[in-house]
Amino acid sequence: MRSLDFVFLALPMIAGVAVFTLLPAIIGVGLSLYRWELVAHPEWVGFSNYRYLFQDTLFQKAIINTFFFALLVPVKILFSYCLAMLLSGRSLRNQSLRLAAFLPTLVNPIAIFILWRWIYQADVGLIARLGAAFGVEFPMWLEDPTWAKPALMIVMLWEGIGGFSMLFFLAAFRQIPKQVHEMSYLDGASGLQKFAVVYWPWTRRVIWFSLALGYLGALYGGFEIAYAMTGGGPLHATTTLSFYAFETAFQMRHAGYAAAIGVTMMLAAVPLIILRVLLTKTFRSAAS
Amino acid sequence: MAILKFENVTKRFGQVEALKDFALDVGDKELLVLLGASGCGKSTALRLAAGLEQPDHGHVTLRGQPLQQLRPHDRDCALVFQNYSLYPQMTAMENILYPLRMRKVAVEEQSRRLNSVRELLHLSEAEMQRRPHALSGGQRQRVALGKALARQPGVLLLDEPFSSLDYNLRLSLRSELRRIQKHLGIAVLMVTHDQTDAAAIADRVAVMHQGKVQQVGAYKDLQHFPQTEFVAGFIGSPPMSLLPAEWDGQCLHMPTGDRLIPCDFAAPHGQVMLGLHPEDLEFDTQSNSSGTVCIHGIERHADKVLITAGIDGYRLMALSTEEFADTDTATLQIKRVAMAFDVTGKPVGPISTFQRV
Amino acid sequence: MAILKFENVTKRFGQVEALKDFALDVGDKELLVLLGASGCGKSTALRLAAGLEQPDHGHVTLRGQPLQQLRPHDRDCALVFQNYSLYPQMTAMENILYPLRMRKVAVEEQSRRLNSVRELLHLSEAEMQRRPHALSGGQRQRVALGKALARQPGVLLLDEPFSSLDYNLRLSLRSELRRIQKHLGIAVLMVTHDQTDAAAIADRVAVMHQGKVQQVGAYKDLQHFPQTEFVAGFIGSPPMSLLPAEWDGQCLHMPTGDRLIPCDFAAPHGQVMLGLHPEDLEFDTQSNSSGTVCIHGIERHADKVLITAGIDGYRLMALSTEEFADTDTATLQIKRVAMAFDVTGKPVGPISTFQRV
Amino acid sequence: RQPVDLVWATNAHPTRSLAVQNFERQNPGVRIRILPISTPWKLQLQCHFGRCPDILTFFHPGAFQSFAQDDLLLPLPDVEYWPHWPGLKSYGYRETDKVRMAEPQVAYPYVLYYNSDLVSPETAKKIRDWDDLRTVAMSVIHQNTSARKVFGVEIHSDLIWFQTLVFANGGNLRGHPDSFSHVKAALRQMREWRSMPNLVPSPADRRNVPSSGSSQGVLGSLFLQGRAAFYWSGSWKLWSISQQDRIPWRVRTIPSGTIGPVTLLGGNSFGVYRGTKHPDDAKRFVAYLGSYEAEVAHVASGILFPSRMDVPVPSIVKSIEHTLQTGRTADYGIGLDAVKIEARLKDIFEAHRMGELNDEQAAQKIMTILRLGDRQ
Amino acid sequence: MIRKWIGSTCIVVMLLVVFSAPFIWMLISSLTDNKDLFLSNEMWSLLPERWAWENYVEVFQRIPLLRYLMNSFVIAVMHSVLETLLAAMAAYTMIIVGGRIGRLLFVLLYMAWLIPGTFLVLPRFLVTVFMPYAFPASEFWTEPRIWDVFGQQVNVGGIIGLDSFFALIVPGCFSATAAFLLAAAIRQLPQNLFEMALLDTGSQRLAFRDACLPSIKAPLAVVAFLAFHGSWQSFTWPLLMASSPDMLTAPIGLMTFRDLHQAQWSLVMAGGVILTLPSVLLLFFAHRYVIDRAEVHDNAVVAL
Ligand SMILES: Nc1ncnc2c1ncn2[C@@H]1O[C@H](COP(=O)(O)OP(=O)(O)OP(=O)(O)O)[C@@H](O)[C@H]1O
Ligand SMILES: Nc1ncnc2c1ncn2[C@@H]1O[C@H](COP(=O)(O)OP(=O)(O)OP(=O)(O)O)[C@@H](O)[C@H]1O
Ligand SMILES: [Mg+2]
Ligand SMILES: [Mg+2]
Repeated sequence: MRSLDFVFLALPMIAGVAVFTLLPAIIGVGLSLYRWELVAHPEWVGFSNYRYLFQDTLFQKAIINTFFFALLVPVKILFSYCLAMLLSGRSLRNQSLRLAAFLPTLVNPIAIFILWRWIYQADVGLIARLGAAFGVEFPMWLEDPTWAKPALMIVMLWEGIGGFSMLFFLAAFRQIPKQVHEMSYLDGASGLQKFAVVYWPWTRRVIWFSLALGYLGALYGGFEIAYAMTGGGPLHATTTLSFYAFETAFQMRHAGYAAAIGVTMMLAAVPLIILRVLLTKTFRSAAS
Repeated sequence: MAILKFENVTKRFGQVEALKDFALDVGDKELLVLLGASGCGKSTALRLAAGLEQPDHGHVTLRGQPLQQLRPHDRDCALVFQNYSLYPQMTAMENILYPLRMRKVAVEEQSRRLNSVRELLHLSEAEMQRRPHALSGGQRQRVALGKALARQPGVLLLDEPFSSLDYNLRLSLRSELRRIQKHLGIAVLMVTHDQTDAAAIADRVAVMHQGKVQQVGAYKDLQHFPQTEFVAGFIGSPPMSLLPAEWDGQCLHMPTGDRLIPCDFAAPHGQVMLGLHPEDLEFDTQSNSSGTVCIHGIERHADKVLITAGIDGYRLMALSTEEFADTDTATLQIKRVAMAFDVTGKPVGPISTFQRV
Repeated sequence: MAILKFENVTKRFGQVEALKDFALDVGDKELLVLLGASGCGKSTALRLAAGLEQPDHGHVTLRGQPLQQLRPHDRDCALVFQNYSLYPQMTAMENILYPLRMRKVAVEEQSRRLNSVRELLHLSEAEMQRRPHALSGGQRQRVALGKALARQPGVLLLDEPFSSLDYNLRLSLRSELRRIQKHLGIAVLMVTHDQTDAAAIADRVAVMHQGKVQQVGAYKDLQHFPQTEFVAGFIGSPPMSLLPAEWDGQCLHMPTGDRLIPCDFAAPHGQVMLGLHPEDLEFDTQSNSSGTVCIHGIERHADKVLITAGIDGYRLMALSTEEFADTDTATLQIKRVAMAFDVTGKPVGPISTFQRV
Repeated sequence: RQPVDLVWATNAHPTRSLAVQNFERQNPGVRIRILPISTPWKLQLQCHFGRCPDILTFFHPGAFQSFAQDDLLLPLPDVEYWPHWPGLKSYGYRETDKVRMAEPQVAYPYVLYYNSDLVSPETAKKIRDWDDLRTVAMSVIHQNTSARKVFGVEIHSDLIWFQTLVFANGGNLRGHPDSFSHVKAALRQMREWRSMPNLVPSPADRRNVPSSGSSQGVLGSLFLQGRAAFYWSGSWKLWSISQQDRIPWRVRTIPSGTIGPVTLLGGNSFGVYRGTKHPDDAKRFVAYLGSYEAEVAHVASGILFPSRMDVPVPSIVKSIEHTLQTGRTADYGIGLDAVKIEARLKDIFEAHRMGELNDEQAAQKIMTILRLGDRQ
Repeated sequence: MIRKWIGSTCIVVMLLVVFSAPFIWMLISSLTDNKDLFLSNEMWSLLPERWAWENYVEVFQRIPLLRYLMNSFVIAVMHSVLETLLAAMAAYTMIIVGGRIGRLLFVLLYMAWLIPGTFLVLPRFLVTVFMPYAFPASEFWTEPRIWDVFGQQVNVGGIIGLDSFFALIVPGCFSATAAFLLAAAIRQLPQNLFEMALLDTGSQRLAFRDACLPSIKAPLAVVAFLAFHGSWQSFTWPLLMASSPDMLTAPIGLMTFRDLHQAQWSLVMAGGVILTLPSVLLLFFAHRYVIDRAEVHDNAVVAL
């Protein structure tokens, strides 16, 4: 690669990632060894931030909550997959439905989460009213620590299934040669058999890819929805790791401790690195 | 007896009329080849026969029964695509057995058929355990054929089964196909755009053009007695050359300036198109008389020389067995007119003997 | 004088040795065709010549200069791929002009070359304004050729330029290529796996097998005097059949049970491989004497019959001009042995006359 | 003179632009642009890195104190005179050294609204202490015959409630020897009230938004629907409640019991950023905002309680004017960040409300936080 | 046949309702008088008594929303263009150029991909804030500038550092996900195309411009749309980076309506609708590219 090409093609990205991602990451790791209230000067505390993580019940709660939300990822992917299958045709109806399914992704999140809060309202909310009409008594969704998580999960599902993962699956479906569909049709496969024979082999990788993306999303996400819908409550039942880190950094102004939380979050991404190594291996061996 | 029958089928895709009044019979135990240029609707016809598409008009009948009334499952025909006829994630054996399993064929019967297919197609046990990507192109196509045959179909539909194979493989696979077809006594409808394939194994050849069957018959008949201009210009390698002439009842005025007086030729006055076999053309570089054409190319093949010439935008191709010196112009000698067509493209008979003026 | 020269080039991709001690000269104003089965390294050789890959050992020289010292840009050779030789977003004209613009050729010179290329390739003004997707396959390949020629390269490298075209187009394009090559007097190195192409236009043909050049020469020489077993079994359509025989100094013991006593034949004792031209084989269905082979297939072409037979796993192909009745076994008659090879695959000469015992 | 450009960080209340217009008219060379505040922590962070609006608005004594503590504000010695209600001092003076650093503009005492359909004014007037209030509220609930649930007292926030109860029992949040027992008593009282059905609506009973600081627009909706007898909230609601005609309403002071003044005083104040390029103009603007003239204008445009004692209050709130005299702000002590403490307290109240913590445990935790603040 | 039709129609209607109902409710809320918003307890009568169109006027009057929208738009467009271009160049380097640099880029991007965003916010803020001090004459870089645009004095902030368009746009432009998506798209293209371009032009730079970019229009559109939408909706970063009133973006401006003493939900909703419109419009016009022709190959997994 000649130097001019390098300067033009690769350098901007390398420099940008180094300055705006890797350098901050290193600073963040350094910060986790200090106590810093965003004002005055940081104070060196060594590993005591990390030590405190072990006694911090809130942090443990946040880990458990994050884990719960991560359980949603496969469900979300399953739903997106089915939706993409349902809407993969090129008819006008499907096209407009696809647009509709994309709406939740487009709408301003703060406004939409507040609306969802109203939908969940215990006495007067849409769901409660619907329940009353059919004689079902629903819990007080967002005020009940046991129900707040599922309530948020439903919103996440609603928001997530029509969005970009559906897009990925649609694109993947489009890559399946028509002949494969026809072949399975002529062979007499139907329903699940068709899935096993046609869809699975051709979308396997996209599913893995979406799972990896979804896992990262669940690990690092859940901030906006908690911020706008529950404020992390009730009783911190919806405080995810990222929300907790954010609150700690900016509301409580413990930047060092928040950085320590961030570093621990990064450790959770290690499985993805291993997964990548494994995937590359299996795909290589499958290809040769 | 026709086992598969297209009755004036029309099939449209949006603006494109892929098939127009398409009519064809595939007889019992017959190997019929559908030949035509790219995009003429060959695959569409095959897909209709397989039930993958529904005709807009007309019917496709299988053993006299309209195809639409049968579930794809119950249809007695198997289709082999050019590519992707195998599931990449299954071994060759699993691929072959898959349609049987879907049809809930008994397990002993499955293995019986598997074995017979394996022997028929000369596939080894080891090869049967491999995935398609670990098989060579020829083996892959044999497995695909096996998958279709294991179903014991009455009609085998093949869409350009050999087009991605190289010459030697192609040669052996097509003779194998012919042997199996004879052996099992099934009907085969095969699509190809390669004439050698068609010539080599077809009982009958159907030539298609723009969604219509132009002519059906043995390859030799198509070559020697083409019924339409299209067939004349299409069949043969190289095919006939087409040259217009003005017919005034007595004399054929050629674009070369020559005039031919045919011995017996009956056609309405006006323009006629002459179909000239490559063997019936001769280019003379010595004589400097009339009938001069430009020589575009000379290709020296193993035992013959192919000379391409042009006049008035028409292309003439001649085969000669003698050496031909490089030259730019030459005189055209016509030895025989294999077939002549009137303005509507209908044949008005060959002109075997004539006088040159 | 060799304009492009491969000097014992070796090229490895991981485990695969794509080229092994590959040596080849392309002479000035010569059209050399590189022929070989799929995966034998043809494209790799071409890519080396274009400078897209670097050899692991050996050199490629262009007019005596090692290629590595030149930037790909400045090299005097143009490459045309099988597909995707045009930028989809540019019109035909823009495509042709693009390399010139990149080389900062003066504008008048650009339009001059454009016009000359346009005339050379019979492209109309209207066609020049279209994008590639609006052109037919033949037009597209012509534009791609034009793009390469507009650069006025010393060597034109073509990678299977005709393989996606149908028969008629192929025919006319290849004769056009030959004409242009003659006209411009440039050297052409063309890769193909199709023998007809090679036979039709090549000055010389180089046959490759597993990364090595097997033999270089005129097509006819390759056909009649193959220097290796591979060439014998590869060249010709159909190629020679190869049959082993036991040579005891006096007698050739054939697998059919026959014994042949050649008139003059000098080879060390042991197994020899006989190369038999299809025309030199004859199958006799009447006589029930020794030398029986199984008939696998009979293909009736326009003017000849191709008979495929097998014995001991060897395939025999014979061409006969007479009708041949369907049968299962027949007696093999050898009229001539075109070439015999010893155990190492080296030719030990033809056996034109012999006695049969 | 060069035209001067000042940035004023404040909320989007219509009176803000009114004040700007008046000031700009009087001071032709000065232009003031409003920067809407959305998140206070962001301002503080940016101030530390050298970018800050020239004039800041504080809606909370804690926010003011923390800016003052970090030395981000200019002292305002030239406006030494304190014409404002005494309870607003923690909005204007830095705790540590009593330096004047901000100018208050309004005073918002907490008041008790009641629905005069459900509670007659006579009954309402008779309420003296918390037990009276409870009795009246319970009787309203029992008298309700309509299908809709009716609630007793809608309360602005647990924190307000808690603080008022502590004050009402004669307690103090810090420095008092009996603080622990006061806190515990307040918590017990809150629990008892909650255990009575419908006496206090839970957050779930109204259309709500998350509790982090922005619930104002939604609170009071039960009262406005006529489904709550009492509504205990800030007096800044007076204007908007007076604008509606759905329910008949009255207002009175919060029952004080025997101890005396317990009303909490809210408000806002303005300070000048230390790094401003035009300190004199900024100070002038702040002085204008706290001036008699400006407050009169404010009162006229619907801000009902001025911070200056010399500005007359409108007649509709005349009856509760005296609360301004005795109202006080909640302060947690020197060096403790009020914002953080309130966030922690809210957590504890929530846990207490849900029964996660009993009175003892909750009181213990509250005391720890009040003592140590937010130290790990 | 009819049963099937009814069944599919039911599913379609259900999906439509589920996906668009909150949005429609948002529309309705934005047209309700703020005073009435919390009063109607009868949820069945969702429609307001009076359509308060003036909410939309008020949103623009109460805050300089137009300026905020302009800022948001400029930032989102620039961000989208930059991110897409950078990602395309990086993808091209990774897939076509390869070599040591390609591998280095891949490793860097993969690492960047795994770092959580919340963790990065504060350090990235610090880096951006202190950036001007890495250069001589920091005053020059941070001093706010005023441009004259069609006779209007427009504050465009500093060149870099806090409160500059640079800080609002650039730090978030280096997206690993976008680079991987485009890498997957490029991997699908025939290698011949790039080799031809390399032979024609002699430089990877030009090959990228003339062979790569025109061939991946659809994936570029997808990535550009994702980037636009992400930047258009982003909240935390612009909140931190914008400090003067002229530099705020629309989502931050809207938060004004929910501050301490008065939350004007109908105005928040109206603003939400206004904020949603550009994305919806963009998608409506681009959906052929973005949804229908999205070509994200399964190779993306190998790229990741
Ligand atoms: N699903 C379809 N939608 C629209 N047009 C189609 C479709 N299938 C085929 N066609 C059109 O119908 C015509 C006939 O197509 P068909 O595939 O049958 O041709 P073919 O003879 O098989 O050609 P080839 O030799 O290239 O395979 C073509 O013009 C093609 O463009
Ligand atoms: N970039 C590469 N990486 C790894 N292996 C390669 C690469 N390019 C070619 N090969 C291998 O080198 C061998 C020769 O390849 P090449 O493309 O030259 O064959 P070819 O003769 O052109 O075949 P075909 O007729 O199929 O085009 C093949 O086995 C191929 O798999
Ligand atoms: Mg086809
Ligand atoms: Mg090749």
